[in-house]
Amino acid sequence: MNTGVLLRIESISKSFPGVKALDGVSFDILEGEVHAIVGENGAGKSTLMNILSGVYAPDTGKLYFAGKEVQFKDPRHAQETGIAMIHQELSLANHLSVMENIYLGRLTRNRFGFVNYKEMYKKCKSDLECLGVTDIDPDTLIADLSVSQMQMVEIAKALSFKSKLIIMDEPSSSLTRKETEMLFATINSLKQSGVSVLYISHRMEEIFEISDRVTVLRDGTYIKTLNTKDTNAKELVSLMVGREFNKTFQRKIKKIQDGEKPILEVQGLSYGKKVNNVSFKLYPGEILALTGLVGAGRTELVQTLFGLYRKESGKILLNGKEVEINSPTEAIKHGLGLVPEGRKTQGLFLGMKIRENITMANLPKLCRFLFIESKNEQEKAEYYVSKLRVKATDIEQQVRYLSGGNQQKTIIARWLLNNPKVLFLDEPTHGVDVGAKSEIYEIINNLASEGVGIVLISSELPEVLTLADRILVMHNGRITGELSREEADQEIIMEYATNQLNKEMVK
Amino acid sequence: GSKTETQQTQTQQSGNSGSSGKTNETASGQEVPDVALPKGAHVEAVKQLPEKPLRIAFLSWQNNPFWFPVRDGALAAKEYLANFNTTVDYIVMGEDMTADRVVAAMETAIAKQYDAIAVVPVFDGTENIINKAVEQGIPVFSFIAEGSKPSNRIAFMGQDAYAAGQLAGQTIEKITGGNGKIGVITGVFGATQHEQRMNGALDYLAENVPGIEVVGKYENKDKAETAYSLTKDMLTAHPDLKVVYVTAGGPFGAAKAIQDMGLTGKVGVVCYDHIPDNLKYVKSGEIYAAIAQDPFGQGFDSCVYLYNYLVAGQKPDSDFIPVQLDVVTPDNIDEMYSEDEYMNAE
Amino acid sequence: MLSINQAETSLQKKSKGNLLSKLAKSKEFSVLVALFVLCLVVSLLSPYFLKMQNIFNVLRQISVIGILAVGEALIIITGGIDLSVGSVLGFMGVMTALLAKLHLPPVIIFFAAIIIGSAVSTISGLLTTKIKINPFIVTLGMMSIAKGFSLLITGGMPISIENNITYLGSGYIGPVPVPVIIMFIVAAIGHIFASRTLPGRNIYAVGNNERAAKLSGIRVDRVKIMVFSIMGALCALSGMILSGTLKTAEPTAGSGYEMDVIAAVVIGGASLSGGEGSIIGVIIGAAIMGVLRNSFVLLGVSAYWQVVAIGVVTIGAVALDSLKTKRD
Amino acid sequence: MLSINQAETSLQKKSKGNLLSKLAKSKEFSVLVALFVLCLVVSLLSPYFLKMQNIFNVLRQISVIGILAVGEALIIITGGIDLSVGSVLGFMGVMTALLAKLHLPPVIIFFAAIIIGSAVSTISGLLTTKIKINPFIVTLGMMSIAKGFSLLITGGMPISIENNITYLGSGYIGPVPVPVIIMFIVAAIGHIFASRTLPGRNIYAVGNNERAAKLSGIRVDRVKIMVFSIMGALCALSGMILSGTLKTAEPTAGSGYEMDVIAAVVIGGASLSGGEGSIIGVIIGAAIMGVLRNSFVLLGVSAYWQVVAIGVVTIGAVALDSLKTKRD
Ligand SMILES: Nc1ncnc2c1ncn2[C@@H]1O[C@H](COP(=O)(O)OP(=O)(O)OP(=O)(O)O)[C@@H](O)[C@H]1O
Ligand SMILES: Nc1ncnc2c1ncn2[C@@H]1O[C@H](COP(=O)(O)OP(=O)(O)OP(=O)(O)O)[C@@H](O)[C@H]1O
Ligand SMILES: [Mg+2]
Ligand SMILES: [Mg+2]
Repeated sequence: MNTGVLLRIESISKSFPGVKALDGVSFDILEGEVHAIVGENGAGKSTLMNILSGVYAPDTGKLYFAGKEVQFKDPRHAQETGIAMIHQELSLANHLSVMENIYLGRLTRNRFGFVNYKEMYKKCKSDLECLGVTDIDPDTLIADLSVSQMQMVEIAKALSFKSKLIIMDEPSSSLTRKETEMLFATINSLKQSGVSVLYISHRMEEIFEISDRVTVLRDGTYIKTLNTKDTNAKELVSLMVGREFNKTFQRKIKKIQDGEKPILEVQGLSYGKKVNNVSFKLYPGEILALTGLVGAGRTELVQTLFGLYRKESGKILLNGKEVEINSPTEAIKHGLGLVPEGRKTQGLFLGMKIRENITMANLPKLCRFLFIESKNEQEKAEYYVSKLRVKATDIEQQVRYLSGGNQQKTIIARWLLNNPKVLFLDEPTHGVDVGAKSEIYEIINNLASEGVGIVLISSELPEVLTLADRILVMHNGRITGELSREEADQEIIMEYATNQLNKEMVK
Repeated sequence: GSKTETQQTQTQQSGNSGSSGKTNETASGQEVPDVALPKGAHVEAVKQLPEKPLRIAFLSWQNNPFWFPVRDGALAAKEYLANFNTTVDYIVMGEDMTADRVVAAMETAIAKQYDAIAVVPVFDGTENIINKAVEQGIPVFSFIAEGSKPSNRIAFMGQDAYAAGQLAGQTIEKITGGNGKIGVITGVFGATQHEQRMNGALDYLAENVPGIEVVGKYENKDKAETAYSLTKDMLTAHPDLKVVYVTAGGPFGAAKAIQDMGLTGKVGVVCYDHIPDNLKYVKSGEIYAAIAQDPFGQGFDSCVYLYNYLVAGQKPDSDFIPVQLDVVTPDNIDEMYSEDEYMNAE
Repeated sequence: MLSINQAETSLQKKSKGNLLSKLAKSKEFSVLVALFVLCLVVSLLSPYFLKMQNIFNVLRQISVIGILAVGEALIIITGGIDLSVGSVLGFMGVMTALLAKLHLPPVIIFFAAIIIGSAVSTISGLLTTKIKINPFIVTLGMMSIAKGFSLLITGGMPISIENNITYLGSGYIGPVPVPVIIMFIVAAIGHIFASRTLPGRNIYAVGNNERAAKLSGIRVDRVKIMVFSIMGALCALSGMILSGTLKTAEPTAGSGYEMDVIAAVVIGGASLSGGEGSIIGVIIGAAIMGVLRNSFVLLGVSAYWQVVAIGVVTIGAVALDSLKTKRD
Repeated sequence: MLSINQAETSLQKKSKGNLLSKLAKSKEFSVLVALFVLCLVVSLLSPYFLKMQNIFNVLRQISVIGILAVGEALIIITGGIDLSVGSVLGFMGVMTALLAKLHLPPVIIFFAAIIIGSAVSTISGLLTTKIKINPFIVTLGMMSIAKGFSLLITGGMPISIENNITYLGSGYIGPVPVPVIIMFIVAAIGHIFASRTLPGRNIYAVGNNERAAKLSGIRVDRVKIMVFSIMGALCALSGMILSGTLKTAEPTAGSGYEMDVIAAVVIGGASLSGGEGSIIGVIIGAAIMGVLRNSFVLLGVSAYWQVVAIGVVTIGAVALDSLKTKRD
């Protein structure tokens, strides 16, 4: 197999102030293989990938691409060598069109050197179609896309480089099942044509579906590379966390009692085109999942409920009483909480500290005469950092420097601290590792058993099936179906083809 | 007045007792040097040498060419007074003219313990810091422009801007024969000197020359280019305009506009300062009159007045020393200046 | 909340109705409406406004600000800012005068000035990218330094220029002043550059999302340095025009222009946080200011009310767009 | 590339070594070093620099800019900008003079001025938040409007003030000028406000991520309006100080201050894109400018070199931090 080595990684180390992110990592990537990388949040996966794609220079260590040693000056150099990367965080220019983003820095030009938009439009359309995407017009601005559409654009962009090695850092975390399938089909055809793919995901079922080999990283060190078909989820997870990992989370379905009063009732809520005459009830202690296709309007629904958008019609009742919610501030006062989707855009205060990020929504309660009680604040923040196992040097670290999954935990901590009566969770475990995920499930479950009503939006089917008591399906801003968890199994099997692995995962 | 004098004597006495080591120097310099006054200066130093070396601060500005002759006057005084064991430090208060720069510079000069300060205070409100210097035994002489409230300076030399404005009004009256439209371009709205020059002229015209119509007042922020544009616009809206009155910087821009529109002789500029660029257009006829206030003389004389006061307690006859306003016109330019003074002045 | 640079987008639109409706939504359009309303009011109040001579006067008066604003727009689109435009302009006027003193032919002076101007601003570009000093500070400093050197070189006195290079500022082609023609050429080239060329599009990419641009292989530093170099060349051009109009280089010429220039750019629809803006909008922004100042003279607006009016119109021109966006 | 506001961080640190090393890394520290070096050089060149009288002079001279810079820092941290500070200051000086003409007691004048000042700037705040006009444009317009009204009210001429309110500008407590004491009080309150209180924290949150702030229950618009109101109150305070020092209100007082103020804020470590900055840094930034100007007069620096020096020191003070960050 030696002839088939595309990229040799040799004792790569990288430190950031206060952290050794990578410590002497070595392994090979073969030609035409799909190689998965797994590890807990903060294990160093993204750091390694960023080194491979020329974003960071390693402190020590060497890279050999197709047998020759390479030292990348910048991402462009890596691209020219034949490595393209889909980054964990969306990296798109919002006010530019889809096609300009895909060919950023190498726009299609005519023979006079001027940008040829017509030609580029055609090229872009066919590039997107290769991926199976037909609903994105190359002319639309990125800002007008949904998050999962943006992710598809990122993928199309990375593919358009026609590289020998494509790195995908959690490409599927904001994709629904349907789009993930399109992605996998593309990966398979890339493999056929001899392209190698490095694939990072916290969704175990995906690892087993798509990869040939899998490498485990833990705390910046290389642990092991395994043939995917020779291993199982349990072994991988144990290797990741460094001990036997047996935790499987199981939630008992909450049945609504006759005569029980809903904690939240929504009647005929409308806002724009995305929320259209929506009605539902949420009972105390219940976890209600909202599912649907991309852009179905789930996010806008909860954000309208949360007062970010002014509803055009409809009523919101809390504990049977009608309430007017005109701003998130009022929503919070009424005991609502919202973990928003898009951690960088809607969640984090990147330049601020972990402590400040955690206490932000709860600060009025940590104040005496507008003065922040810093000791109290510090204790609260420290409690949640250890409870959610946020990997950081200390609570005074800027969230900017945390790994993606740890940033997500910080946002969750913010809302747990707030003791809400009704909690909306919009993709709460986006990018969170398996261990922490079950930790978060535990917490959500505990909240529910304390009588908190929870609305969960998740594109991750296993998550919905693990947690939800009831499932609402949205389509084009309307609620088109309501299912109990048992029913949902079958319904969703109809909707989403392959859930073999999902079941294994849940088990 | 008498209070200041006693203070002054005290300073001299303390100077006396403190500088015993320097008697030698004083003795050798006993002979009063016989130096000629430079051209353009008006006041001679008294025939007496100081007890100890004297230091005079000369606080001025340098944000437009008007200040060049002022500086030259100060430097000439520096050279002249060097013969009298006195140094003059020419200090620019800052790049922009504001009242608080004057206060800051005065404060610093006081802290540096100068024996006397010559200053261009320009603004109302600067009288307090001037009085403070005087209280501390440092005599102050103000020149060119000062605020409207009296201060305890020994004297002010200059022409108050309002009077200069009135002279401009008279000039405009003469040029127009008392009838016609004029436009005003002022430097910066609210700048004391500019406002006074503007109001001096306009008040004079309003009271004495009913036939004059003022078509508008505009600011050019001392920029020639803006004066150029404004003049073109005014001539578009008022083709029968007779005079453009420019109170501050950039009048040659207005003159150039008149030249470019081929209106030389039909419209003319009345303005201030005899800088080369203005003189060129006086010569070619677009500037009808440029008023100057003897900046070199003011720069020089103020230092010498201070010296005379320091060594001999001699004060000017009046605490207001008016300077002569020179008006240069196409008719008299050849008498006042030779052509190479302004044609190749750089 | 998301404001969109529609001018570029509309370029590639196919259907015509779409184009019109997009145009109506664009920021340039609201500014154009503001300009139109202003012109209408002034022309009703003064018969002189629409006279050809006056129109050319106005165009000539905005030409320097317009040319500078094209360069400033490019810098602002990358997310930077240049406060030194006015004083670099002044400096370049002085340099032009010095070159003219050497009796060089105008063509040589022209190119020499362009090169020197570019070099001066490139220094700002290098300081912002290579030493990573905030462009606000770099160019604030550069503003002082350039002005200081102009003063030192000239000793503070205006220098007169006797050379045909002044044609750039004072020439006419038929009834059209040369500076106006230059402004339109610069705007046209700027527009094509920004909307149709790779480096032009890279400018938007950098301003939109620097990280994304870098990850896409764009050499961000080079793009940023490039826009400063262009700005320097345009400062040189404007310096030649301004000193050419008066046939005199004033060391303090152009001081304070930075605010007018930035205002024109922002009124024209650019965002100071970068990524958005169009060259056409910028020229319209400059025109609003030009017409307003012209109207003061034509209508004889009383002195201090002029100052108030400038403020009100500045806010008003932009408010129009905000109000429209809100209604949508 | 990532710049860190460490001042806050160091506040709650436990171990002392850690605190020192963090301090050494902070932006404020580099500016402090720049200030120290500047002071050292000037004191070597002039024996008068370190005299107590001169030090109080310098402090008094920076007090107005320092006070304004505290308010400007708050606005800049939210991601806004206020260009109107200078002319609102001038306007408030005029208002103070008018109030003094009514022979009101100083205390009444004081509070009336603070309220009027707040109200004026609150208008800017409302225009930026409620009509969503870019703060750069709003305050550029407001700058003209406030100046225009100052001119209209005074007729362009200074008004003298005969009232004990001038004590704020011209009083002394022992050898210490009252404006200096006011500046230190404002800075101390500002620092505590920004680092220890709920609204202070909200200011940083809004500047960091407006949308996230909104979703965290912060009333973003109110925060933005609040900082403008504070700015207005500080303009009123500075207006009373400046007109009190001179016992005269000039309609154009304060014009051009905005650049000095913003420069002080940015030199002090704030980022114009919001979310970062500290009050202590801002005062150090103002001090650098003050010492520099003082040294010009002390050392008799020639006029044009003053202009160059201001530019070089502005860039140099910030470059120090950038170079240090790069080395790390
Ligand atoms: N720019 C940086 N500065 C400081 N520390 C950093 C930086 N980038 C990453 N780190 C740290 O390096 C470690 C590895 O981070 P990395 O992003 O590679 O993790 P990851 O394996 O991708 O995690 P996740 O699954 O959460 O994305 C983390 O502890 C993180 O805090
Ligand atoms: N932060 C945002 N800024 C602008 N537009 C947005 C934003 N978030 C969502 N949208 C728009 O709202 C539309 C509805 O998407 P929404 O996120 O509500 O649906 P969803 O069902 O949650 O889908 P997704 O799974 O993509 O989140 C999207 O197509 C997008 O255009
Ligand atoms: Mg990662
Ligand atoms: Mg969503």
